Amino acid sequence: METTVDTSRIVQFAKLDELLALSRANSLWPLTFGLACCAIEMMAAGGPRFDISRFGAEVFRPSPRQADLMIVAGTVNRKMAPAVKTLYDQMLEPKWVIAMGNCAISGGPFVFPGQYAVVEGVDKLFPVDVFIPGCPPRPEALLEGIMALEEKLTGKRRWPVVTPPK
Amino acid sequence: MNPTLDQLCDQFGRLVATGPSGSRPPSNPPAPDAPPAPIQRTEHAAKGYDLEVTVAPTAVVMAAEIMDRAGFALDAITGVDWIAQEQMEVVYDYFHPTAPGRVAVRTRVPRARPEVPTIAAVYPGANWHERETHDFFGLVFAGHPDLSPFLLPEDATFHPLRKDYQP
Amino acid sequence: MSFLTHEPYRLLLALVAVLAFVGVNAMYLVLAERKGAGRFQRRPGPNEAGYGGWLQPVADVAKMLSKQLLVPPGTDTILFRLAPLIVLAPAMMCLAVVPFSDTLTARDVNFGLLMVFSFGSINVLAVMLSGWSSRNKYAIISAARVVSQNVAYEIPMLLVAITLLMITGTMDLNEIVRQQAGGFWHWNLFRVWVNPLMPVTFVIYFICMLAETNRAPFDMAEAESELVAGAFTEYAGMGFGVFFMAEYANIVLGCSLATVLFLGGWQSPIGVLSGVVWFLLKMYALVFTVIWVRWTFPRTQFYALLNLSWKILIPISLFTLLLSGALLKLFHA
Amino acid sequence: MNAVDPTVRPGVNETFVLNLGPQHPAAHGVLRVKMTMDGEYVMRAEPVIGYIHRMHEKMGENRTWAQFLPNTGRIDYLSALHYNHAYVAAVERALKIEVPRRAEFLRVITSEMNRISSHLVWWSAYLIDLGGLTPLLYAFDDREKLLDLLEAVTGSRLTYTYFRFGGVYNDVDEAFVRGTRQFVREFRPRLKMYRDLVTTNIILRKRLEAIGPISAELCRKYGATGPVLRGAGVAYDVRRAEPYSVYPELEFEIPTRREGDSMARYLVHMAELEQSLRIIEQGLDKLPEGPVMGKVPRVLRPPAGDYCFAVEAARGRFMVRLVSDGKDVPYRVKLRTPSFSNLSLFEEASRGMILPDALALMGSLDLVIPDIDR
Repeated sequence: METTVDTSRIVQFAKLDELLALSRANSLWPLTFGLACCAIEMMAAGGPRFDISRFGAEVFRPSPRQADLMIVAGTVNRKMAPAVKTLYDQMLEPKWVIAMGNCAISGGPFVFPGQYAVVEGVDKLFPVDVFIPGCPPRPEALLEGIMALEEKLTGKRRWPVVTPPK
Repeated sequence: MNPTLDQLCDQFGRLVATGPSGSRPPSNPPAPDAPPAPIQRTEHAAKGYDLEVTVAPTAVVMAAEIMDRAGFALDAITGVDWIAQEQMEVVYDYFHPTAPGRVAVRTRVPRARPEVPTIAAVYPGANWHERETHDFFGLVFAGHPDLSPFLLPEDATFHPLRKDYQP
Repeated sequence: MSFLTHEPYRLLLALVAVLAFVGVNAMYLVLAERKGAGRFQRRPGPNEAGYGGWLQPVADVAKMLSKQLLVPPGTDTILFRLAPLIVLAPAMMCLAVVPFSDTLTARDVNFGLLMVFSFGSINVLAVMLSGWSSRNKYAIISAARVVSQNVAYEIPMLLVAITLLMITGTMDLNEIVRQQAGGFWHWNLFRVWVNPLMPVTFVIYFICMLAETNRAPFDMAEAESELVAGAFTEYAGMGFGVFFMAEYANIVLGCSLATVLFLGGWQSPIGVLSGVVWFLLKMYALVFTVIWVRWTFPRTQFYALLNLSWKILIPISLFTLLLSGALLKLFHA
Repeated sequence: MNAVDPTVRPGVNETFVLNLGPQHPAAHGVLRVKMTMDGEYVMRAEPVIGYIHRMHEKMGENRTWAQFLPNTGRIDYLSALHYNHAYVAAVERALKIEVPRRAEFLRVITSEMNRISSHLVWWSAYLIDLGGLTPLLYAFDDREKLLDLLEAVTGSRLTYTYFRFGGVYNDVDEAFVRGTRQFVREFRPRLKMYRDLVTTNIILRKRLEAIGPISAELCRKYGATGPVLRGAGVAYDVRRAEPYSVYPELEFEIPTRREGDSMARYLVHMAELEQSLRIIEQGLDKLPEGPVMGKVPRVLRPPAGDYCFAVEAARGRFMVRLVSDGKDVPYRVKLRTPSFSNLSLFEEASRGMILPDALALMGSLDLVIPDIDR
């Protein structure tokens, strides 16, 4: 017989949880992990014009143990997939994944009937929190993705969404 | 026009005429085209190379040695799958680092038994190109040190650039 | 405040104060480093968490504390857990004897210099243990590097310390500071009439300190582009955070010691307002230099690093030691 | 320097295998190097590639001639325009399409801008490999200005598909010309600053000089080109060896160094930045008026045969070999990429070095991994 007990309903640390969520949202350390073209835009997001460090996310950690956020920036192919999966498993909870670019979302332009190499979306390997479309996405899009992830964590939006004038 | 190329023409002429142990260029030329001349001077502006040589599969090592002596560098090795003619073509591209002149050496093997000797002993850089060609076409380079999958996953057994490849 | 006269309370207070200092200091030095790096690199640096980013360290620490705890399979569990403790403890022990002002010293002992150097050398053991216990090839290479690097740089550093010991004639850090009273020309750095090579010894000390604390350009232990995260590759969450904290505690300790030994400690350079303000000013100026160096220079190559110590720094420091001995014997005996 | 002959060291049997990558900060993506190490000494470094194999050559056989064009911008994404150029020009060669002169000049100008941005990324990533973190930010600052200009005309920041059969997709306006001139003006002092701050730095020089010497003969045997070959003293540049586009009309030098070490490759890269600026300036001066698209047949069916076209990409010689059977889909697209050949000599060149030196050598080869794996 199975009894499922949702512990989060019994023990609640509402304020502490909020505080932790806020802390985590402000301290997303990404894994130094570039795969292809999108990695260059990821580097550009760390550059002076876009400066990902404003959100406390410039601490690119090369070791998966110390990273909180995996930005899958590029194509994952079948040879690479076990390595990416291992990296994801080596990251410690709580961890998040951003699929950056069309390749990471769905295989992007490299999907065609009869293709033999590309994994059609990293969500086939592990859960993904935020998808950022683009080929490659602009650095602003990556920043927006990080803010979307923060919103997912805290429930609050950091900056209001700007709608472009018509 | 180019003394190096003229000398090369001579040397290849001898190679094609005698060949290693009397072998001749492919006796089964691709139909319905007329058999191409084994040594052709081509226009660089039209083709992208200056000299095109067709040799027997057994002669590619000697061709590579000729190129090596002439100071050429290996550009690329590639395969083409002529499924209609039941043949596999291997193209060796050479360029010269200090003198003008681009040379393409071709050979054709039957598709049923695609085997070419390796030129890795002459050009160590050919090692990788041949491994890649083996990956894509299943061409066997006899005497190659390691033909395990290179660009494909380690356990891959398929050859995706063959025209009859079905995933 | 009568309870302060009781020794146990004083000890407890000292412990809490040092702990708090180390913790808060490390947190905000990290922020200062990140903001400073931003300044060096034409970008703002962390500025979204709290006003100007001052809550950034709080967020980082809270996140690290709430990370999953994991001892990777195959590691030497005891050593793996012990290493972060061993790395932090000596730095705190040493800070206990550093005179921040003439009255502000956790423990005023008359063998302070000896204590700092003896405990300071335990640091390398901890990094080595962490690398060894991690069961990770990068970590082991890093551990081996750290040992050879620290052994190499301990020697010129101690030679410099002995030179100072000969000149000052005491191991009491407070006494060393008192000797440097009365304007900056009395600082050991400028006591060229005792030994004309005093500025050189300071430079040697500073280089050795950079190497001992594994800071760029000598960050062989954590050479990111070579060894992933070096000895700390397998550490996560606060285990890694403690190493970070210890690194900054060691920087502060090294800069404090440089201030005490060379820059007159809490003595005012111009004769007014001596005390903790001046000490902190001098120390943080040195800390800033350490950060500055990191974001300016590329990493040295490992063998060049060892050559620098064995072939250049040790002979020079030996020479200064002999020179000051001779000069003391000749002119100040 | 620190290279030793592994065979003469006694008692060498305690080796271990270090798998550098596929995820490693120095791997620039997903290169994996299987290193057999004795302590810090690299006994054998065997690159294992294919972790980002993206089937470009297979896709070439599945799409029409025009549909393959976007792929060329994603092989070596740092010098996408050169790859555009090679493919487009190969097809033009096959179909004998005339390209207007204005388009040719625009191709050259934007290609050289692309070369600068590529070299800047290489430079900053290489400095990161060597532990210098700040140059990246300076280089990206400059690069953003360049990308603004390129984006305005090509519509993309990184993976361009700007060149079309018979010309270019978009004409430039006065603002582009003005902006590019201004960039050239501003970038020269920056180059001098990089030289003063970084190139002359004693630590950097100690790390690069005499590290990883590669001889011209080794390059020839492995087919290495680009800054690797020029750093070994051979003035080989496809722009001069097999002249294409309007390069014969432009004046520029081929920077070479005799030493063949990592520093030589570094200096060649830096000198090429200056040459690219020169080419851009001349191109802007000579930019003729006129259309930017020539007459192109509606349906592309190149006559049967094979056609090669080589260009000097940022990393060296890039050649496209197209095999057509007269249909509207290529029969075979062979991409000869420079990084592939450049990396293939790593195993031989790195033998007996210590790990940091081997990584300094690997970085100096200027690798883009998708360019190797295709």
